[in-house]
Amino acid sequence: MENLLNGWGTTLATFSPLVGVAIMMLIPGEREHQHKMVALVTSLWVAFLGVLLLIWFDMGQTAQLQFVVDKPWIDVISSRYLVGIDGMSLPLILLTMLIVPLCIVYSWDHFPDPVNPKAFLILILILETGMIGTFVAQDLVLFFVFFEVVLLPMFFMIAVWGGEDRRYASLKFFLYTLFGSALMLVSFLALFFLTGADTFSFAGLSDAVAAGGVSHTAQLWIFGGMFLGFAIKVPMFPFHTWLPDAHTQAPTVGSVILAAVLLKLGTYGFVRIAIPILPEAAVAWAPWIGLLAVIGIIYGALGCLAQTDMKRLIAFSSVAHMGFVMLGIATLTDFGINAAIMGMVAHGLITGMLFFVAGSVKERFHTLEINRLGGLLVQAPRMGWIFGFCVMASLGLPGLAGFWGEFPAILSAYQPANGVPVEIFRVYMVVAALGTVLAAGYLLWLLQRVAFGNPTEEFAEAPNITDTTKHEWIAWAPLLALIVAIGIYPNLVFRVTDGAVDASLNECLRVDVQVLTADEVAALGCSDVYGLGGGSDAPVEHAVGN
Amino acid sequence: MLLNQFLLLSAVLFSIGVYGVLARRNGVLVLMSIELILNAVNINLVAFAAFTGTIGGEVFALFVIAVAAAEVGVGLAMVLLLYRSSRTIDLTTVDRLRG
Amino acid sequence: MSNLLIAALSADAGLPLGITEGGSWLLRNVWLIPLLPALSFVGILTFGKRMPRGGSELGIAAVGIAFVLALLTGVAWMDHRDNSHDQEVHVAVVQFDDHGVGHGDGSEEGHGGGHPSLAVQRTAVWFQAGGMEFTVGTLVDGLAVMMLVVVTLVSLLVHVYSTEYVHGDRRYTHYFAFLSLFSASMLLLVVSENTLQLLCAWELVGVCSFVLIGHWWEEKPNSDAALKAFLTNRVGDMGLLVGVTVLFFAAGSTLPGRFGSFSIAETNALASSGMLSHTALVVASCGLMAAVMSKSGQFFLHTWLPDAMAGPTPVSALIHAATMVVAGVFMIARMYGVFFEGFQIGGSSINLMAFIGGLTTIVGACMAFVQRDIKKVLAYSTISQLGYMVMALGVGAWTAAVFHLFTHAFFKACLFLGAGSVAHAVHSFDMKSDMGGLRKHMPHTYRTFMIGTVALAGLPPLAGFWSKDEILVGTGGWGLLGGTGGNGAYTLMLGMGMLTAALTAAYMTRCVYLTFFGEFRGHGEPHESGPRIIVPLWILAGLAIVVGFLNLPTGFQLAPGSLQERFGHYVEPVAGYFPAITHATPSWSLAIVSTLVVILGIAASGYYYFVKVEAASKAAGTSLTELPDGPTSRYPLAAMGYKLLDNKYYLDHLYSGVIANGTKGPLARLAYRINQQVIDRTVDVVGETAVKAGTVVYDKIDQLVVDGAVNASGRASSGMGEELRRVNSGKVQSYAAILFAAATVLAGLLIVIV
Amino acid sequence: MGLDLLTLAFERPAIDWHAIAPELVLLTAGCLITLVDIVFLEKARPYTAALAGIGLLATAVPLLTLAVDGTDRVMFDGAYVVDEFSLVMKALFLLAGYVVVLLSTNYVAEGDYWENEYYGLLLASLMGMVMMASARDLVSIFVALELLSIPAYLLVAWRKRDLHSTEAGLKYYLMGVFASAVMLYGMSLLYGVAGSTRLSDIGDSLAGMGTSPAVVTMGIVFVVAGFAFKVSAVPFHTWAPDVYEGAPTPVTAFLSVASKAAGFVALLAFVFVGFYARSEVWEPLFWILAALSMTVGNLVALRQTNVVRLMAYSGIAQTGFMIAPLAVAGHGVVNGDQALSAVVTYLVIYTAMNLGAFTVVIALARRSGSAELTSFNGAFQFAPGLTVAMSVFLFSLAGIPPLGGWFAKFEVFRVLATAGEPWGYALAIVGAVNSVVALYYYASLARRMWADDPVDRDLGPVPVTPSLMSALTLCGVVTLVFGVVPQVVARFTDVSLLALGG
Repeated sequence: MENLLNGWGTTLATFSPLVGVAIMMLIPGEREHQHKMVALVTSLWVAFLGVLLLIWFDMGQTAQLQFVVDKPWIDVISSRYLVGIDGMSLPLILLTMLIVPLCIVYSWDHFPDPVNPKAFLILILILETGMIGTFVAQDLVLFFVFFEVVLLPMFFMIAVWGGEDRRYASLKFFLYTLFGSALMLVSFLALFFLTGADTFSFAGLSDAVAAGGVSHTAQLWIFGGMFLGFAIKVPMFPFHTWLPDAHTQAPTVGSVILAAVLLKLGTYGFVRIAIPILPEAAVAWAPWIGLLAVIGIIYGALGCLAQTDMKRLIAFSSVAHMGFVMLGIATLTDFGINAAIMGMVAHGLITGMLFFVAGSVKERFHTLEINRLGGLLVQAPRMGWIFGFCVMASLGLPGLAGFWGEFPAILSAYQPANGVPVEIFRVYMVVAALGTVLAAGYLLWLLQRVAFGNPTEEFAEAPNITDTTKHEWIAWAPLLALIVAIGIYPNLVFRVTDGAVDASLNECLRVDVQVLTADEVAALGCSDVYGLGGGSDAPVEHAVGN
Repeated sequence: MLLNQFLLLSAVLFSIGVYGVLARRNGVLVLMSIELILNAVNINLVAFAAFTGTIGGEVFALFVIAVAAAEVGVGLAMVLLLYRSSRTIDLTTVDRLRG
Repeated sequence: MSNLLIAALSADAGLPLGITEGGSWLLRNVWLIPLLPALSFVGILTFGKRMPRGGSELGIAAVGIAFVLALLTGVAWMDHRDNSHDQEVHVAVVQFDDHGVGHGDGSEEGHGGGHPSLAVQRTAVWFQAGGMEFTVGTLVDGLAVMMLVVVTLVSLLVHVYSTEYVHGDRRYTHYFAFLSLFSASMLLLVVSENTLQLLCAWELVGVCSFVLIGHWWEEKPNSDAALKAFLTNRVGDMGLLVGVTVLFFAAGSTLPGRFGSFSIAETNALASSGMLSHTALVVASCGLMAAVMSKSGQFFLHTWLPDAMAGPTPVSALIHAATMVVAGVFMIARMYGVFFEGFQIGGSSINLMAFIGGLTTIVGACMAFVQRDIKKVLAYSTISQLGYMVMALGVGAWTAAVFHLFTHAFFKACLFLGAGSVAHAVHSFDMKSDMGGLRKHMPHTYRTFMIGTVALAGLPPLAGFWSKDEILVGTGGWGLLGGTGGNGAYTLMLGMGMLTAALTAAYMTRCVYLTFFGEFRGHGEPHESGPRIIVPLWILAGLAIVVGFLNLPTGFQLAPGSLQERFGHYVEPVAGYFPAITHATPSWSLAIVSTLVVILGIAASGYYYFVKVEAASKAAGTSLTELPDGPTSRYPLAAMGYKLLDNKYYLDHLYSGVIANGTKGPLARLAYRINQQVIDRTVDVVGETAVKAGTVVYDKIDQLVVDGAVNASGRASSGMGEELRRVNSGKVQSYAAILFAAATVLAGLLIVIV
Repeated sequence: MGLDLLTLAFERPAIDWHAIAPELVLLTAGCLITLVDIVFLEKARPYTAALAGIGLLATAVPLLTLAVDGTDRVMFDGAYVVDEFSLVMKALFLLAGYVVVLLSTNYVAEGDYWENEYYGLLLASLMGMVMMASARDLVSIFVALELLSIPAYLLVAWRKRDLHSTEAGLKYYLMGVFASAVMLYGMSLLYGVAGSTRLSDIGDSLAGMGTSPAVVTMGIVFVVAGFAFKVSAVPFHTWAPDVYEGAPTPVTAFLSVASKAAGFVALLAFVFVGFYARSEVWEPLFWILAALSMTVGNLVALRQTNVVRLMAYSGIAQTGFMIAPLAVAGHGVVNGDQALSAVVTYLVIYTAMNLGAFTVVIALARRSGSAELTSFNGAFQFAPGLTVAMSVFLFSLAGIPPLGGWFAKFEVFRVLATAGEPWGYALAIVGAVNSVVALYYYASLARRMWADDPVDRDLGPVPVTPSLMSALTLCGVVTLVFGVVPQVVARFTDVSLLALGG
C-alpha cells in the first residue's frame, strides 16, 4: 500500500498540534483572534490528516498495524519509537481528531473565566498530541509517556478554568490517575524484566509471555498493577470518585474531552495492552473485573438518582456507561470487546454532547441545579430537543450509537470466553440489563426536570436565555450526525474493529471447543486456565505456569 | 598486642567527643569536642598504620590534622558571628529556623 | 446474498425454514414501506415549519404511499401464497452430525393441511462483530403483510384526523414528525427479519410513544405519564434483552461457524424441531413474555397504558390501541415457534401466557366499569382485548389471535377517534360531568361509535364477533355439539373469555349511555366535528362491520367454501419456522352461547342505565349518571358497594344487580383500588425507592466510604507530615543527636542482622 | 619498620597534566578572582561574576578534550582517576556551577555584602566537587569533601548581618563537621581492616571476607552516614531545611544540587569500588534510607508554608529516589551497572530541573522579597512565563512525562523492578505511592500559581534579568529535551564504575 502518509502519517498527526502550540507561543497573548485561528487551523489540519489516514487505511487488513514507524528512541532501555494504527485504535484516534476542533469551535466566543484563550487553546492542543499519541503508541514506554502527557493539560484546565471547587477536584484527578499509572509503570517494568524480551513493544511482549517464562502468579500480579492503572482512568468502581468532582468542576470543553477521550485511555489500555499480553491473567481477573463493572453499572445509576447537579449526574452516568464497556471487555470475547470499543466511541460522542449541552445550559442559567431548572424546551426549544436526543442516545436507544455499546456488551456477557465462568457472567448480564432500566430512569428524570414543564419563576423572565447559537450548532452537528449514523449503521465502527480485536485475542480464548475435536484442542497447547479440557494432558510445548 | 588499647582509647575519646557535641551548650566547647573526635580518628589511623605496616594511615592523619585546623578556624569565625549578632554562644538559643 | 443462503447451498443435511430469497419485486422490497415515513420524519423536521401545512402534508403523503404499497404487497403476497411454492429455493439451517435432526430431508412438508407458505426474506449485512456478520432485512409473510396494511391504514386515517384535531397546536409540526417516525418504527418492527432488528424497532416505537404521550409536556402529569410509560416498557425490555440473548446463543450452539443467530426464521425452526434446549426456551419465553406484558399492557405491567391517555387522542388511537400496544402480541405471533415449545402450548390446559392473558381480560374489563374518563374506559378495554389476544396465543389459537388483532385495530381505532371527536366538541373527556345526550348533537360520531361498540361487544355479524368467537373456539374447551379440537383443553380460558365477553358488552353499554344518551351535562353547545374527523370515522366503522367476513369459519355454511378461512389461509404460515398447531373445529353452539352472553351483558347494563337511571333522571329533572341512592355514586368506596345488599331495591336489581352491579360495584371497585393502590403504587414506590437507595448509596457509601477513604488517606498523610515536622525542632544539637543515633542504630541493626 | 619508611627515597609521582587540567584551570580562575579582589577591591565588583563564569567555561575546555580523548587515566596508584564517570560528573558540577553563577549575579550584586569573596568561595567549593569526581582514595575523598564543604559553610553564612543566614551557617557547619568526624571514624576503621586507603584495595580486602565483621559493618555505616548527611537522606537530613531556608537562595540552589551530587559521587565510588562485595550490609542500609527519605521528605513537605523549605523537603524525597537503585545494586554486574547509571541519570536530570525551580523562586522573590507560599498565589496573572516555567520544573520533579523527571524516575523503577526480588518491588511500590504524595504538593504549588488570586494588588510584570533568563532557558530546554529524547542523557550517563575495580 503506497501512499503519502506511509511511514510518517501517524507521527505527523500526533505532533502537528505541537507545531500549532509553538506558533501560538510566539504570538502575544492579547491577539486572541489569531490564537483562535491558529488553534482551529491546527486542529482542522489534524482532522484532515485523520481523514487521509482513514481513506488510506486498508480496511481489508484491520488487524495489521498500518502507517508504522519504528525508530530507536531510548536505546538504554530498549524502548523504541514504535507507532502505528490498526482497527482497534483507528476509531478512537478519529474520535479524538473530531472532538478537538469541535471543542475549539465551541469555546470560540465564550471561554470560561479567567478567559485567556492563548493558554486554554495551547492546553487543548497539547492534550490532542497526548491523546493521539496514546492511541498510536505500540511501545509500553511510549504509551506510558503519552498516557501521562495527557494529565498535565487537563489538570491545568480544571485548576484554572474550573468551577468553585476546582482546587480540590483538579488535584484529586491528578493524584488518583498518577497513583494508578505509577503502579502500572511498575507492572510494565516487571513484565519487561520477567519476560526477558528486551523489548517494550506490545507485540514483542505478547509473544514473549506466550512463549512462557512468566509464572502464572507473576502474571496475576502484573495484571493487577495494570488493572489499577487502567481502572482508575476508566474509572471503575471503586476508583471512580475523582470523576464526578473533575467533571463537575472542569470547564465545559474540559468535561467534553475528559468524557469523550480521556476515559477511553483506560479501557483502551485493557484491550490493547493488558488482555493481549496477559491473556491467562485476564481469564483469572475477568470475573472480578466483570463484578466491578456491573457494580459500577448499578452503582453509577444509583449515584445518578441522588444527584441534584446536572453535570454531576452526567458524570455519574459515565461510571455506569463505562461499566458496560468494562463488562464487554471482561468477557474477553471478540464480540464483547468489539462492543466495548463501540461503547467507547458511542460514550465519547454522546456524553461529550451531554456535557456540551450542560455547558450551554450553565452559560445561560448560571446554574446546573436541577431543581432550579425547567422548561428548557420552552425557552430554548432547539437546545431542549438536542438535549432530549442526547438523553435518548445515552439511555441506549436503538438506532442511536449508545445502543451498540450497551446491548452487545450485555449480549456478550451471556457467553464469555473460554475459562471465564459462564454462570457468573450470566448473572452479570441480568444485572446489567437491570442497569438499562435504571439508566432510562435517571436520564428521563433529568430530561423531565430540565426540559419539560414551564420555566421556573427564577428564569421565566430571564432575557439572556437564547436558543442554540451558531457556534454551538457547528460544534454539535457532527456529533449528532455521527450518533445517528453509527446508530443506524454500526458497521462504521465494527467493520474497523472486528479484525483487529479478533487478532488481539489469544487463540485459546477464542477457540470453539464444540467445533474442534479433542486432538485439535490439545494441539493448541492451551494452559489449564482456559478450561478447554484435553489441553492439559497433551504434550504442551508452551505450557505456562511453572 | 597493642592495637586494642589504642582502639579502646580512640573509642573512649570518640565517645567523649560525641557526648560533648551533643550535651554542651557552649559553642566553643562543642568545637573542642569535635576536635576530640578527630583526634580519636587520628589515633585510630596511626594505630592501624603501625599495625598494618603501611604509611597511608599516618599520611591520612596528617591530612586530618591540617584540615581540622582550617575547619576550626571557620568554626570559630561562625561562633564569633553568632556572638556578634545575638550576644550569646549558647547553641540552644539558635532555633529560629525550624519545622 | 446472505450467509444463510450460502450455508444452505452447501448443506447436505438441513432444517427447512420455509423461507425464500425469491418472490416478486414488491415482496422483496418491502423495506420501502418503512423507509417512506422515515424520510418523511426527516423531511418534516427539516422543512416542516416552512411548509404551508406545517409538514402534515408530507406525513400524509408518505403514509398514503406506504398504504398503497402495503395493499399492493398484500395482493402480491396472496399471489405468492397461492402460486409460488414449487419453484422456490428452500433455505435451510446446517446442523451438526451429532445432534438430533428434526426435519431431515430438506423438503417442505406442509402441516395442518394446505400448501406450504414460503416467507420472502431479504437480508443485507448490517455489521460484523466477533468474526460474524449480522444482517438486517425483511421477512415478509402473511402476518407481516397484514400488519403492514393495518398499520399504514390506521396511521393514514389518524394522520388525516389529526390535521383537524391538533390544528393550531404549538407543536403541530413536531407532532406529525413523530407520527411519521412512529409509523416508520412500527413498520420496521413488523417486517423485521431478526430479533435484534425487532428489538431496535421495539424500542423506537417506545420512544415515539414517549414523545407523543408527553406531547403537552408543559403539564407535569403528562410528562409523568410519558416517563411512566417509557420506564414500564423498559422493565419489560429487560426481559426482551435477556430473551433475545438467550435465543441468540441457544441457536448459536447448534450452528457451526457462528456463535449465535438472531434470525427469527432460524430460531423458530430450531425451536420447533426440538434442537434447542428446553431450559433455554423456557427462559427465553419468560423473558419475552415480560416484554409483551409491558408493551401490550398485560396484568400487572399494564398501569402505564391508562396513563398514556394523557397524549393526544389520535395518538391514543394509533399507538395505544391499534398498533404499538399490539407489538407484544405481534412478537408472540412472530416468535411462535419459541413460545409454542417454551410454554408447551400444545396438549396442556394452562400455561403462563394463557393465564396472564385471561387474567388481563377480566381485570381490564372490570376496570373499565368505574372510569369516568371516556378514554380510560377505552384504555382498559384495550388492555382487556389485548389480554384476549395473548390468551388466544397462549391456547394455541394463533390465527384467531392475529385475526382479533386485525379486527380490534379497526373498531378500537374507530372508538378512540370517536371519543376524540366527542372530546373535541365538549373539550373534556369526563363522561359524567361534560357529556350526555350527544347523539343529537353529533349524529355521525354517535353512529360510528355505536358500530364500534357493537363490534367490540362482539355481536354478529360485526367484526368483533368473528374474531372473538374464533378465540373461544380455539381454547378447545368447548365440548358441546362438536366444538372440539385445538391444542389443548383450555377450559378455564374459555370461561374467562366468556366472562369478559359479558363484561365488555356491559361496560360499553354504560359508556355509550353516559356519552350519548340522557341530557347534555356539559357547557356550551357541542357541534359535530368536521369532515377530516368524520370521514376517517366512517371508514373505520365500515371496516369494523366488514372485516369479520374475511375469516369466516369453515363450518359456516352460509358462505361459499372459497370464502371461508381466507384470512387464515393467507396469514397463517405453513412453514418450517412455524410450529405445527392444531386448529379447533368451530361450533354453532358456542357461537350462539357467546352471543347470548353478550346480549345478557348488554341487557343487564342496559336495564340499569336505560331504564332505572333514565327513570331516576326524569324524576330528578336532571341528567343523572348513576342512581342517586344506588351503590355507585361518584368516587365511591368499596364499602358502599355492600350497601347494595341492604338496599330495598335489591330484588328489583336482581337482574342487573347480580350480573352487572355485583361485578361493577364492589368487585370492580376493589379491583380498581388494588390497581391504583397496590400495583400502580408499587410502580411509584419502586421509583421512589430507587431514588432513595441512590441517595443512600451516594451519601453514605460514595461520599462517606469510598471517597472518604481517599480523603482520609490524604488527611492522614498530612497529619503524619505535621508530626514528622516537629522533629525538626531547630536545635542543632538535637539534629546532631538524631544523626549520631541513626548512625549507631543502623550500624547496630546491620551488625545484628548480617 | 618506621625506619624503613623514613629511608624510602621520595619518588616524584608521575603527573598526567592533561588529566588534572580542569582542576588547574579552575584553581587558576579561583586564584585570579581572589587576586583581583585583593588588588582592585570595590572596582572589581562588576567583573568577578563574569570572571567566575568565564573560569567555569574555560574549565570545560580541557574537560572536552579529555572526553574526546576518551582513555581512562589513573594517577597516584589509583587514588585519582579520570574516567567516563568522573568526566560526566565534572561536567555536571561545572554546568551547575555556571547556572549558580547566573543565579547569583543579580542577587549578590543587589545585596550590600562583599561580592568578590562569594565567587572565590563558590569556585573553591566547585573545585572540591570536581576533585571528588576523580577521588578514589580515602584521603583524596576526604580532602575533596572538606574542600567543597568549608567554602560552602561560609557561603551559607555569607549574609553575615542576617540572623537567619548566620544561624544556617552555624548549623550547617556544626552538623557538617560532626558528620565528617563520624565519617572519618568509619574511614579509619576501614583503613584498619584493609590496610590501605585506596578504595580498590579496600574493595579487594572486603571481597576476600566470607562474612562482614562488625567492624566492617560499622565502618561502612559510618562512612555512608557521612555522605548520607551530604545528600540529606533521612535520618541525616535535619540540617537541610533550616540551612536551605537561611542561606542565600542561590547558595541553596547550589547546595541542593551540586553539593548533593558531590555526596552521591562519593557514595557511588564507595559502593561500587570499595564496598561492592559487602552488599548484604549496604543494600538494606540504602533500602531503609531510600524508603525513609522518600516517605518522610514527602510527608513533611506537605505541611510546608515556605517555598524554600518545601524545596528542601522535596529534595530530601528526591534523594530517596536517587538512593533507591542502590538498594538493589548488589545483584550482579548488570544490575550494578544499571543502578549506577540510574543514579547518574537521576542526578543529571535532577540538577537541571531543581536549578530551574530555584531560578523561578529567585526571580519571583526578587519582587515579593519573600519565599512564603502565599506570595506565589496567582503568579500566572503577573508572571505567566515564570509560572509556565515553574510548572515545567515542578511536574518534571514529580516525574510527569514528557518532562525530564519521568525518565529519571523510570530508570529508578526499572532498576528496582528488574532486580526481580521482593524487596525491589516493595521499594518500587513505596516509590510509586510516594510519587503520588509528592505530586500533591508540587501540583498544589502549580495550582496556587495558576489558579489562586494574588495576595497583593501589584499585578505589574515581574522583570527577569538576562542572566536569570539564560539560566531559565538552559534548565528548561534541558528538562524538556531530556524528557522527550531521554537517549540524549542516557548516552552520557550509561557509565560504569565496576570496570575500575583494579
